[in-house]
Amino acid sequence: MPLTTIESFSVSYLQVLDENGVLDRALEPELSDADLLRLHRFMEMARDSDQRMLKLQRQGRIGTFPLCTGQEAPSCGAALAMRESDWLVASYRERGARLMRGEPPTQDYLYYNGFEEGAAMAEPLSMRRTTPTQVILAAQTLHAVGIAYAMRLQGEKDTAVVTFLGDGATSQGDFHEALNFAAVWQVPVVFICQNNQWAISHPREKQTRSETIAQKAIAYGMPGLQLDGNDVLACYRATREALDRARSGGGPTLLEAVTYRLLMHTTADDPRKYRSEADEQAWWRKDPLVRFRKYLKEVKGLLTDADIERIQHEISEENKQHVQAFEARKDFKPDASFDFVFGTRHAVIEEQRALFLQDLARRAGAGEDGARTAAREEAAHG
Amino acid sequence: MPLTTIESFSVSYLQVLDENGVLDRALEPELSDADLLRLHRFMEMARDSDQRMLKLQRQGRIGTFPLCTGQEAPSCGAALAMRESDWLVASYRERGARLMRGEPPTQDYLYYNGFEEGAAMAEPLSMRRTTPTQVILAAQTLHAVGIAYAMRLQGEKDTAVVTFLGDGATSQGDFHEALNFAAVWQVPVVFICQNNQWAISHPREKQTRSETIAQKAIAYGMPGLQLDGNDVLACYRATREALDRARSGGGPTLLEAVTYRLLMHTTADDPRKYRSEADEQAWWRKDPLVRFRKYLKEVKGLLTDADIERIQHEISEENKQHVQAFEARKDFKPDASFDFVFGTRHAVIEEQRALFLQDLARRAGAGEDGARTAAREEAAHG
Amino acid sequence: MAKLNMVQAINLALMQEMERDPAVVVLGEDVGVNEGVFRVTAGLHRKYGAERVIDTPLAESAILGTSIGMALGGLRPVAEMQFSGFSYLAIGQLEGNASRMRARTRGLFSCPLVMRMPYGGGVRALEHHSESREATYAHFPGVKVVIPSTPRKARALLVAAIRDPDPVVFMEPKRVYRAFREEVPDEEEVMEIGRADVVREGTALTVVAWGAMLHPTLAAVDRVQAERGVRLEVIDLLTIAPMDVNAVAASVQKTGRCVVVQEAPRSFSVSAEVIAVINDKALMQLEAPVRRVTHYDVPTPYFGREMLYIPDEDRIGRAIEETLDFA
Amino acid sequence: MAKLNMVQAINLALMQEMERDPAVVVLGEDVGVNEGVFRVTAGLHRKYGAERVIDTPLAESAILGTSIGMALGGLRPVAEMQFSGFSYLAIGQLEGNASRMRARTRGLFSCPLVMRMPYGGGVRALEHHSESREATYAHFPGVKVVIPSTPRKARALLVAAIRDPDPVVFMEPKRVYRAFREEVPDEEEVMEIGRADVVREGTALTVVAWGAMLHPTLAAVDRVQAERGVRLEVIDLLTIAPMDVNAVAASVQKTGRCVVVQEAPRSFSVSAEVIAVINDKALMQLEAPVRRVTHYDVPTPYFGREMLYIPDEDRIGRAIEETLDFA
Ligand SMILES: Cc1ncc(C[n+]2csc(CCOP(=O)(O)OP(=O)(O)O)c2C)c(N)n1
Ligand SMILES: Cc1ncc(C[n+]2csc(CCOP(=O)(O)OP(=O)(O)O)c2C)c(N)n1
Ligand SMILES: [Mg+2]
Ligand SMILES: [Mg+2]
Repeated sequence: MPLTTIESFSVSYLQVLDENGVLDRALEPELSDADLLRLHRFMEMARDSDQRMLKLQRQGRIGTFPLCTGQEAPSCGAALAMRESDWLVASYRERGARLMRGEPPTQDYLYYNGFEEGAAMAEPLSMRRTTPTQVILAAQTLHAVGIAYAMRLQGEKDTAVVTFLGDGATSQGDFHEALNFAAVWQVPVVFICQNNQWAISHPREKQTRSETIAQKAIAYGMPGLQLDGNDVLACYRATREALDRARSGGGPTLLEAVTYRLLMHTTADDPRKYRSEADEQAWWRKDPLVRFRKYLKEVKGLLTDADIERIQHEISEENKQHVQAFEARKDFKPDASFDFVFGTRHAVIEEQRALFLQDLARRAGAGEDGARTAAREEAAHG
Repeated sequence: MPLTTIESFSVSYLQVLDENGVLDRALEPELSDADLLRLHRFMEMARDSDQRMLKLQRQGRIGTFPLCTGQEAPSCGAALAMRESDWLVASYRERGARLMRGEPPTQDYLYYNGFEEGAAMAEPLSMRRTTPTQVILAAQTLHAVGIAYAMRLQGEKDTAVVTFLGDGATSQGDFHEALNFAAVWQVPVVFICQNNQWAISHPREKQTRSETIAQKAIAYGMPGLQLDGNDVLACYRATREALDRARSGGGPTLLEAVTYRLLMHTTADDPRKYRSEADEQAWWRKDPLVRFRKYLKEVKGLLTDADIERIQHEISEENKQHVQAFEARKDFKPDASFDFVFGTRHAVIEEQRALFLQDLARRAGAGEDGARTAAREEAAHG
Repeated sequence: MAKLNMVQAINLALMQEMERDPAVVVLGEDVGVNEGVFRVTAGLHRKYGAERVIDTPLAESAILGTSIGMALGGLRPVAEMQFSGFSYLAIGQLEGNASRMRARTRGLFSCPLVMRMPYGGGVRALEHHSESREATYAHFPGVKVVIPSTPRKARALLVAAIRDPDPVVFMEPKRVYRAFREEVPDEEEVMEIGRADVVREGTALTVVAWGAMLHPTLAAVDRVQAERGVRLEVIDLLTIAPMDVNAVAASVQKTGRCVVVQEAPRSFSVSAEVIAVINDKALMQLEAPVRRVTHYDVPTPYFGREMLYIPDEDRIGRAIEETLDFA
Repeated sequence: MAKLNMVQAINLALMQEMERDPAVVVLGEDVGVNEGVFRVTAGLHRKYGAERVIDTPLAESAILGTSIGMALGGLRPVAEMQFSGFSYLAIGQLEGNASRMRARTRGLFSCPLVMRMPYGGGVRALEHHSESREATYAHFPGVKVVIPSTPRKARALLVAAIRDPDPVVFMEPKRVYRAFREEVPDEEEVMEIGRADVVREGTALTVVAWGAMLHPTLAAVDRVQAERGVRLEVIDLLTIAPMDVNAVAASVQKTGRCVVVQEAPRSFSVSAEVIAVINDKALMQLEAPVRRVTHYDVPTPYFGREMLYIPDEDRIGRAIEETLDFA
């Protein structure tokens, strides 16, 4: 056997609703009106939260946070495709999905104001199965694989895991190891790469030389698909199909959702250093929300412009109340960090806690109770 | 644009001399008789060293070591394709390549008897450009990328780097990161994966779900090729072509040399725990040395059976002398470990050295000179 | 009750915990069919199958990272790093996630997992197969580090580690693996994590040691006691972090003298923390500087020289004598 | 001579070293076009181009691993970890290769490289962006760890680190980055690695500090001096490993009292090693237990609480006073 071709592969691209809102009816997913409206509501909600947080941050009322404007479709589409009992193992740009799974916006406000209290919720089940924001790029993809393994071993045959990462994170070793383990174990995981073209200032073309992220699936003997990440119907459809395959024992899938980070990386970032306004403008014209609103209005006849404005207004009012609730919260136990080092008690930790409290007490120039109150306030105002 | 195929890829396989020694003349590389004989000599030498070390190890005269029997072709073929000024950044199964680049077998005897003195040589240039055995799987592939970058930046446009790793090592994050960086940087590196079917007890099929290792190149937008790793002509030819491409600015290549580890992983391993003798026997029938000898005898008419026996005898005698030279060596400075912590002197280290020497001296119940001698002997006999 | 070496004792712990709790899974390189490169996992794969005794692809970060996921998903993973020298590839997952999950989520999620690994020198091994780097792990808040010294303790502590609600780095002194046997009860035995063990009671001096170093320490102590007619106290630390600071302090308050023995390099090590604890809690009773008997601050020499660098009975004995003699 | 903040001072060192030696290259995430997330590499990319100021793909192990290769190939790489919290992904390469290359090859190959990284808290950052884990790196033999405290020292030490023949972990206190300016000479200035700096001379007590902690330390020292009319000695450690043990010892031999201030968690930390050094070399002169003012052994709290946990002037001052008062 001389120089012979032994294998062939191809990569496909999915788009249901194009940039102008033109629909491919053959690919349109079957979604109830209620689901479509839910999708719309949460995409608007994610967008509104982002804008609100940006203002709060600029006013010094919360800390640095990563923005999700423009990237509402992949995570909302995926969340709609998921069951309550499925696990969401996200990174930090999936506000939409977390909101859809039941997380109130206050959680993020707390979290990005420096309180772990914003990081996890025991209820509903969908939140108990939503891991908190994970900052070490790609690390969470391995957790997803382990969780999927655990679900299968414990007989939850119908439970699947959706995990998210960015285009930059695909360069990390953990991404490679996660896809490889997932494929070897054939666990029910859907990997969704939000290819938003940038890793802070590093453009996608210099992140990897492969033409697509989707083709990386070939390295693992896994199905891979590229899709329009600003088309929420494509996002829903692709996730749904990958989840169906995963549940029926077909193993993991890699989805590349091609999208764009319309604003800064985090509030500490200045995109003018590395990309042009023209580039951004071109992508604003592909805004996933504009396109989906158009679909709901023109194709589905579900909403009018007035409806949409009303919904936006409702969300905005709702969010204002969330901000108030967040800012009213003051019950931050100063020594809480000592409570969650270990699940068991140890002398070293308790000794240090005592020192810590003593110190607070001295500082407050009062008894320990006074100190606790003082500290709580200091903590609350960061 | 609906569900559309956007990319296609294929993977090829190269074999020049098949398992029965049948040659594909169209693919036969042009090699001088001298080169062919050199190739043969070093493959025999690698094999003989392996066997000799196995005996030494069983007699307790050296420590644990990894065997290379059956895997002589990828490394010897590559070494022949390389220039003196190219870098070899190998792992631990490339004895053949290192011998061809000028490393005497004594180095390995020393190294595997626990002396760093066996790990690096300043001459000839090819050895100055051969990094020592590297045990952390896949870590060396990143070094290779950095070296290639350094060569290019410093204007050595014609210098390339060949790096080796095993099939198991392809699961490591470092492998992924190395291929990605190499492709993005388009540096002159040839990655050769010796797919010997096993990672200790873990079979290739459970290491990754991809049908080939070669197809992993697709994930990086890099050329990949699978080849018969027991066919030294294919190994030479593929490396040579990849090196030519690398030198002419064509960037990195991934080669998968399909071979087999005919003996144990290291002398501490027992393959009977995890694979069958029948499996091994099947691969003995593909022995790269047998095949290449046949080619030299029957196709090239360069050697007779008697010639081969003579060469083997010569090598064996030569190797015996290397063992004697190795065992005669006693100049091991006991405190040498303090000499190579830093390239600068520091009080902490020198204080500790003084304590160390004091201790040796006390132990020897004699002055420091006596202690040094005593320690040297203890060290020499391990 | 059977006489077991440390490999067998650890194996017993794994066997019984897998039997007791179906959530316990074992994963790592070559831990299944091959039963571990040291045969620590012998029989597990045959008994509990490939789904619970998992031969993983070759990637340490993935072994720990998926273990974290398994723990989040309700399992009790016991992950093996084939040698501690490869565990650095998993530190990102340990420091960045396992150690913080409880704090990050205010206790809602936690990572009950064990990262087992053989460590230490003296077995004529290749590079990266002989280090003692417990200090690296001990400094990470949220991580427990346990090092048993004998078969019986290894078994009882591993059981505790598996049942522990937090990530435990369990470092096994491979030099002790087959060095001797000890009676190990068949029935369940659990030792509490966080407690040191006073293995010899004495009044003249305290020796603190752990892991493989306990044995040359005991030999040195026996010799000095016999020669000098003094009683020495020996503390087997067992849990490195969180350290049993009160046990160390109480002993040194009593004896006034202390020697710390460790296989690890000297600086920024566990011995420094032991000294710091003594400084905090027993300085006023201290009659002599604490002596450290340690490896040196050098990259671990290959085995041709290594025994010159690892503390032995001789060096330990001398340090004890000099500390006793200090006036 | 210009008044520079630490970001500008580090930038000056990089600029001048790149100018002086064409083998110097800078690599990392966002260090080129974006000029670093803290603008530490401002102007480098424009001046020296993308081949020498390399925007890498996003992978820390690769950044360090390719730096090792570059060093082997004759370059002088200055690798940036965007935040020290991500450096754990590169520890495998650091411990397994960079730190050992010289020992492994008996000096034939070495790894002259700098791993720069911002570390430490106090800047209201996200998780993983606030740790101080110098102890983790200091314990690895073959690795030098340097932490500057002021702009001028940062510049002079970074120059030394770049010219150093060994791997240097260069940790930059990000809280100091823009906190104040200091005169920094235009012409070359190099400080020797391995030397501590006595920044205040005194007789009553020694305070050992480094990095961001130097500044609340000095404030506390000034207050106590003023209030009590005593002279306190302050040692800025600068090189964590290999530590300038003689400087610490000489000072404590003189003063008999010592406080160590660190931002890192308490146990198994650099402060423990300082105490161990005092135990080795100055115990007999010690008149009070060494006090440590540290973070606690807890996963770093998010910024809502962090300032309660990081040592400040108040805590440091109190520890100094209590140590002075100890009788
Ligand atoms: C391991 C690691 N390295 C570096 C960082 C710093 N960092 C945070 S986000 C980011 C860019 C990530 O890009 P990408 O994966 O494309 O995700 P995106 O932010 O675009 O959603 C970097 C470098 C990090 N969080 N983790
Ligand atoms: C990072 C790391 N993990 C584990 C090991 C232990 N180990 C040494 S060789 C080996 C198997 C390697 O398999 P492969 O890459 O296929 O190379 P081969 O030995 O077959 O040549 C293992 C697990 C190691 N050396 N490095
Ligand atoms: Mg991105
Ligand atoms: Mg192999």
